[in-house]
Amino acid sequence: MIPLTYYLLLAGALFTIGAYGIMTLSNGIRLLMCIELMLNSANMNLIAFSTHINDASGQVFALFSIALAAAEAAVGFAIILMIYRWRAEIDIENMNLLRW
Amino acid sequence: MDPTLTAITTIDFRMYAHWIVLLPMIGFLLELLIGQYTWRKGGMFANLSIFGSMVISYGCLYNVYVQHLGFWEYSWDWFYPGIVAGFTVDPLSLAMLCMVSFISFLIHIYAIGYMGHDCAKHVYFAETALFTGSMFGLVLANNLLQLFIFWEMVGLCSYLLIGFWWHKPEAAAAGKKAWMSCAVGDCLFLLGIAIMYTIMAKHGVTTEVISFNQIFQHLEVLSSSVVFGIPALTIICILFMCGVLGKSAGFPLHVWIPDAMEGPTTVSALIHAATMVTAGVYLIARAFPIFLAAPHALAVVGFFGAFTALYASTLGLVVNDLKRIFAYSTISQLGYMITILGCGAVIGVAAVALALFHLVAHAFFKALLFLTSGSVLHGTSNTRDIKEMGGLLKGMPWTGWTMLAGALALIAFPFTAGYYSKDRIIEEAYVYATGHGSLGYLPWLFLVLGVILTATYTFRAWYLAMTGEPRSYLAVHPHECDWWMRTPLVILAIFALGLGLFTKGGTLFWHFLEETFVTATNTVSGIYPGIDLHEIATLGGNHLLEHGHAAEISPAVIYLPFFLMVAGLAIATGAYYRNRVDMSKYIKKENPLYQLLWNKYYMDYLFKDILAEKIIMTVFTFWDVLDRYVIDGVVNLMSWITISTGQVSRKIQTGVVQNYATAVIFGVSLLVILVKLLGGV
Amino acid sequence: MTGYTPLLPEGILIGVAALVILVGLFIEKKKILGYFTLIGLLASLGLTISSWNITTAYTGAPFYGAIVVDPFAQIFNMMFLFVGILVCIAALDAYGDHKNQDEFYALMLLAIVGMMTVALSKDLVALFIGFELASISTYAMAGFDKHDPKSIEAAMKYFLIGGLSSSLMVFGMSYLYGLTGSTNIDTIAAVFAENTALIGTPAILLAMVMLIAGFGFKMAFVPFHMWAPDTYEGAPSIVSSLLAAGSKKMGFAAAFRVFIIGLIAMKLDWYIAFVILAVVTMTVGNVLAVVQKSVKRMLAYSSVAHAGYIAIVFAIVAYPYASADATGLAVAGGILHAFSHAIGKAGAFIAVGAVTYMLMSKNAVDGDPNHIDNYDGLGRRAPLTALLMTIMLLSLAGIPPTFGFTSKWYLFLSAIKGGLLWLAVICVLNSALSVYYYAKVIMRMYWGEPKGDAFIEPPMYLFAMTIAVIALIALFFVPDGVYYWADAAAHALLGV
Amino acid sequence: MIGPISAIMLTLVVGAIITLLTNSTAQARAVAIVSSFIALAISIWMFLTYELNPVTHLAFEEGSANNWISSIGIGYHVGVDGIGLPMVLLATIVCALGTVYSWSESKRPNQFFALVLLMDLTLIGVFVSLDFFMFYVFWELTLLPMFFLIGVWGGPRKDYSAIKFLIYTHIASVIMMLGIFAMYYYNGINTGVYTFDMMTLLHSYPTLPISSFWKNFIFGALMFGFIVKMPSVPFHTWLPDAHVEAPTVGSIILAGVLLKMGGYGLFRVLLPMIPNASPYFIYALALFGLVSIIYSPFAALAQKDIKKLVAFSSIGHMGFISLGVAASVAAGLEGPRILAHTGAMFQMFSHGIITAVLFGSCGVIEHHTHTRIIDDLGGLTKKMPKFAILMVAGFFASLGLPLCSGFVAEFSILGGSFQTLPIFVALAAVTIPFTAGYHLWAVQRTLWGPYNEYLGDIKEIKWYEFATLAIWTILFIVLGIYPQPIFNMMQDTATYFITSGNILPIGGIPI
Repeated sequence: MIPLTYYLLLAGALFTIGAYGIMTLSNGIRLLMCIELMLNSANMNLIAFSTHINDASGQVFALFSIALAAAEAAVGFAIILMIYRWRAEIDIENMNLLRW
Repeated sequence: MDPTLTAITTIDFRMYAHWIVLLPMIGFLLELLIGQYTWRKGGMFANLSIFGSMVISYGCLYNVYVQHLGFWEYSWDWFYPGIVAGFTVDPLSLAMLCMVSFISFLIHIYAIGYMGHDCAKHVYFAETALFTGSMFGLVLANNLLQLFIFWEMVGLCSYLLIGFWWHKPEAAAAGKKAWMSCAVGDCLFLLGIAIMYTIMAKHGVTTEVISFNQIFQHLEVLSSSVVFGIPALTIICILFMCGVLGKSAGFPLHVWIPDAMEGPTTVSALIHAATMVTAGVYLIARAFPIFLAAPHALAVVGFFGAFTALYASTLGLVVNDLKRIFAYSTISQLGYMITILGCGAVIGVAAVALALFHLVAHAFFKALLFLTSGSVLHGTSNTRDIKEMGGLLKGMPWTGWTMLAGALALIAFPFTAGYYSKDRIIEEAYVYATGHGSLGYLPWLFLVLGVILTATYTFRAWYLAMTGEPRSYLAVHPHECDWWMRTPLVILAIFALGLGLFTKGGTLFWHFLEETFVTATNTVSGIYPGIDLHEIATLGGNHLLEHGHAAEISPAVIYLPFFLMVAGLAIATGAYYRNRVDMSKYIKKENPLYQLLWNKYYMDYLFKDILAEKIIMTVFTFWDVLDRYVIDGVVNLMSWITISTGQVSRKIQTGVVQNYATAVIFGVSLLVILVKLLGGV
Repeated sequence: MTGYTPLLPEGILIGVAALVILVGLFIEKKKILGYFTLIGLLASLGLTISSWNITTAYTGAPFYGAIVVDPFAQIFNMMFLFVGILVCIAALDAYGDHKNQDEFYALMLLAIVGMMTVALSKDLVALFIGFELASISTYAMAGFDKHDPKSIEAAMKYFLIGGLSSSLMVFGMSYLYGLTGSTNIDTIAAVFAENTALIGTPAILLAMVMLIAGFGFKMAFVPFHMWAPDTYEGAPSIVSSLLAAGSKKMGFAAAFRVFIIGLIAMKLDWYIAFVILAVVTMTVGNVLAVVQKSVKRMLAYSSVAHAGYIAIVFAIVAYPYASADATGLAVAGGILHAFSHAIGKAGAFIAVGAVTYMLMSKNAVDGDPNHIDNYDGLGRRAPLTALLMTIMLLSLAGIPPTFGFTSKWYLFLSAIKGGLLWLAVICVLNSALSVYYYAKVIMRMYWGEPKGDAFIEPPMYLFAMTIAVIALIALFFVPDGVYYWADAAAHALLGV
Repeated sequence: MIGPISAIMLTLVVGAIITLLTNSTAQARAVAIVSSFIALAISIWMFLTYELNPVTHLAFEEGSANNWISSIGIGYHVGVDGIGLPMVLLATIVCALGTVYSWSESKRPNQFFALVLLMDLTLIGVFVSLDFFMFYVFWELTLLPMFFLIGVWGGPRKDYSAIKFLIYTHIASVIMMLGIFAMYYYNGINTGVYTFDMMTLLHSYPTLPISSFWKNFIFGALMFGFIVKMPSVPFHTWLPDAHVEAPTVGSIILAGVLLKMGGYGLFRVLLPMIPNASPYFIYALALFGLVSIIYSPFAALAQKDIKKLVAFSSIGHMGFISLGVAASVAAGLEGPRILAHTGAMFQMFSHGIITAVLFGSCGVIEHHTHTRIIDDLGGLTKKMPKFAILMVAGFFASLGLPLCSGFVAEFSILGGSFQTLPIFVALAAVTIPFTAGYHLWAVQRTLWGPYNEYLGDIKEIKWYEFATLAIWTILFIVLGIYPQPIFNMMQDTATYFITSGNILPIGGIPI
């Protein structure tokens, strides 16, 4: 049986990678993926904890969060699609009409 | 006896004293509002109201002097308990009242002719009426506050009348100068009143706190008070003295009087010779016991007065403006009065009597001199420089001869009014000197020197104006004034020459006046007992002589002034009538003494060019900078800092979403650190 | 009261949303759906107000205590519904002839349901669900003008930062769950109460800070605020008003529940966090609002600043020396200020929308329709709009006679009562500074020179603004009712 | 049954609303004049039937504590006493005549007159409030009408001035608000009653056991709010700008009544708190007053704009108020203290009237010659002799000429203050010549001297300007000769304040 700490470390690593990605990348899709990554790291935590203290609600939480992540991704793709229609690219670094 | 006359004699005019003040005020309003639609476009109400005041004044005199109804004082509570409006009828106020009302009335008559052609005549008469009323109020006041109020009101009228020809810049400037010079004194006078109120209150006085008789009753206790470590009474008297210097044109606040000659000559006669400028003398006379009870106060008064007397008379020597010559002589004569009041430290209430007698005499002959010079201006279309006159006596005999009468009185020619008033003053100054060591001789010395100078400059003016050949075409055919103006001249001349004789050489006057403080005063509520001036004097470290001291003075001293006067007269005659001496040898720019006098000892330069324009204006500019750029600058700086901070820091919002994410994540990390460090305590 | 009747308001909204979508598929004249939505919202509001002081905890099936109906939830629901009504009325003009307006109404209803769920939820799961429901609907709404690049960009930024912060939030929640073994806020509180060793452990601190970040994104605390100005500026005005007035308050509802109930045991830790955040937020918001040239962006920054004012509630509650009635007054004041800010800010954004609408209708726009220059002389071009907007700005500035003044009075009074003088001083100085930029707009409206002739003012916009203004002024004169409600909410929250 | 105070407020509210709905100068003017004169009539009626309640020492009291927002103890509670009623009278007089003065206002007349009425309303509200919430609400509300008056009808730099006026005084008010809060809180925890009722708070305040920090904070915060409004140097810089840009009637109300709010606060709020205050605050108050008195003439003489000159003059005159108040609460004999205190109160009324004439004159000059720069004027007497009389009267009243109300006030302050603050009084007295100086300077450069022909052919003063200025002039002259009606009313209240024991161990000359 793998100790809890490993899961947590892995989740933390995933979370950090996602965060790093969001800070550095500029492609819309990749950003979306980074967010998913972070969400999933959180889900991983939840599941790990729930098995650790064998309590179901964590897994329920994870399920909900997966579903919501899907919905979020849907909206996200819609938005990125709009961006593509408008600029024929999804490189969002160049989008700074709104600033200062 | 005529029943109506008996009816009049049964009237107690003292009960109507307040009408003396109110009538001219009403006259003022009527003149201002409807005056220009009345007889001769104004002047009627003023003359009538002042005539009314005069009648009441002489009625009061009759009551007190002939019927011996006693002194009378009555007052109403004003806005605060102990602060009253009141009127006092005693020899002091009566002497002033009768003089002021009479002369003012004559001058108003004169003005009907003199201002005949002025378009704003009703305003002029309104202002003079207001002035006269205020002067009555000042004289009748039974308390310091009321006296100060009317003191300021006469100042206002003086300002307005000097600047009556407002379109002349110099007239407006002169008015302002007059007010400013007085204001310097007046603020200190007001401070003195405030101190007096305070210490009276400290001693538990609650009724009529600052009315004179009340103060006199409490002098013993007051003399123990100390302000800023100095006896309170001395401070108060010094402050009053500052007010006097302003109003009575004492050195160094005298500078406004010569400029004040920009006003109509009647104004000069009424305000700057006969009445207003004497208010200062009257104040000291009225508050005499306080000065007597205050250590060193009277000495200050005496020395300032004497110095002013000499100082002004030297200036009179070189001026060429006829009116200004008389203006300087006014300053100098006021100096005589103030000096003798200072000598009161030795001779007591007699000083008041002497001062007032000289005041009245001076009022007559100085008013006469001014009116005559006014008539000269009138007749020679406003020539004021005596160098451009000459030989006017032929053209305007009435004016010339009456002016001679006035001049003789001024130089104290025997048996004129001035002779009786001034020479006694000089004697008493000598008496004072004998009591006060070598330094005590200074006032007397100044006064006697003043005599010779007075004679010189007076007759310099008269000779240059009246005798010799006309020195300008304006002076060739002067036209004599009309009867409106002539009558007052004659009447005044009679009094200038005869006042001394009418009053048995002034003795009647003196004996009447000497009752002033020592006799009880009746009031509605009760009676103020007379005060013993000898005790009062000891409070101030003075001790009064008994009467009949004049005998000890050697005749040399007594007759000295007469000989000096003759000498001065001789000099003037020699120089300007017989022209034995060529004055142009002395009157030239190279002569430093002449320079000094011509520039009035550089006093105007000091006040106007140095103080007013250099120093004060610099201060103002500096002040403006301070206000604009320092105090307001701080405020604007704050707003500038805020806005520029915003302008700079808004750039952080780059608009690139990754940076926002970065901010979020770094915010989290930072917050974790901070919470770890600071939290949990 | 038992059963689900207390949840009827939310039920109605969900039903209406479904109906709107379905009917929208078939009919052409869709404006009727707007009125239908409005009726639904009104009914829901009526129910909420009528049952303002009930308290129902759903223990046992089927919510496992995840949902609780108490005055605290009700007053926030009332706020959301009120804002929703304003937005819906304005939408009747804004999207009256838009071909997909039914989606707008549906999304708005769902967003409101999500917010209400957050206010009702006493369990992290339910809270998260409501949170996401509101967020996702509003992501879509922010990009509703899909031909306006700004709107798209706004949606994009909102979405990305929203996603980031929701993942932060879940991550924090996961640790919380892991360390306390429950997702129920009461249980969490209980665990902390008995097991004090947990307090201050790094993991908990991390979880707490991540929760702060997650909620702070909605509440727009500096430095989690940077999306807010852009999104509020770019999104359609009425959507901005929903965001600024609705979902911002949702963040506060969540934060109140989680921190003041769940994490009250470690208040000394979040005291520091919230004090720093409050001061920085209000200062940054005001200073940056001062220099804005776009009125909409200025309003965005001002709502950041207002978040800072409300955040002092946490500081006061956590302040060790604050007395009980001080904390009660603080929470009540915070809720009141949230309410006044919701009305004022919603109305102000609607006013901005009205101006844009009027400019568009004259197609007299050069560049940014929200630029301050377009407001010159509005007092003469559109007198009613200008007057109403002025009053709402005064309310935001906290100048009587408006509810904004009263709520600030309560809030700052509680700061003094709690003994945090220095915080109160910072607050009042900030609010005095804020007067500057509100007054700037008023000046331009009333003594700028009009650039053109008079407008025809859109009736529904006016109607919405009028409701808001009437509410603001009426609540100034009779704040007692809503105060007692907020007081009950505070007691429900603090459990005293 | 509503009492007179509510009646005044209702009249003005209704009047303002109706005025806003009119659409021509004539209509707006008519409505405004009618309603403001009704308010004036009511206040005069109050003045005539004024009778103090011996217990509360109030008159025309309405409402009670905590009857409005009972949750935190806020009530609609109004009433007046010997200082409040004269202030109400002043506000109604100045605003009523102000509406007449601005007879020919043609720019947005309905808004203009409505704002004047609102100004009147809010000022009266400040003077009658007996509840800190109401007091503060009205205190803040006064900002708005003045802000709009300056902004819409103002001069070239109106934006700067309006915003400066708003922010500057608003900051002062919010600080004051915190002071009120602290007072409320400490009263609550010590007495158990949480209320904003002024009378309750002020009555219990002196006995509250408060830490010296909070004591100083409360007093300092309130004092700061008041002296900024008065204004006192160095917090005065908003005033000249506001005056220079404001329309004439705005300046008249601003200087005539709005500044009095600060002084009123000293009497109504600060004074009862003094027993619990540190003596240094009294010195500070006196110092602020003295500095203002000394500062104003120097600053005034440097001005080019006659309106700014007049603005600085009112700074100096308000300085006398704080000086008198400070002196009147120090240890000493009651007689002079009451005199000083009453003098300070009377100065509030008298300055209100006199300054109205001054600003009215500036307005006339601007309206007729289209300039206010003193150097461009001169010899106006030639064209407008009637106006010259009024302006001279106003300026001399302002420099403290006897037989005008200003002298009564200043003498009372100086005479009453000397016993406790001798040095201050001496310094204040010696600045009188400077005050006289700039007044005379202005008059000389404006009215006397040769007429400046560049001004063209200007007309004599308009009848409505003449009428208003003349009424104010008559008023201050009558009050200068017969001040009893108002002075004694104030004196009763002053006696009540002083004898209720606000003794502090400061000052006093050795006797």
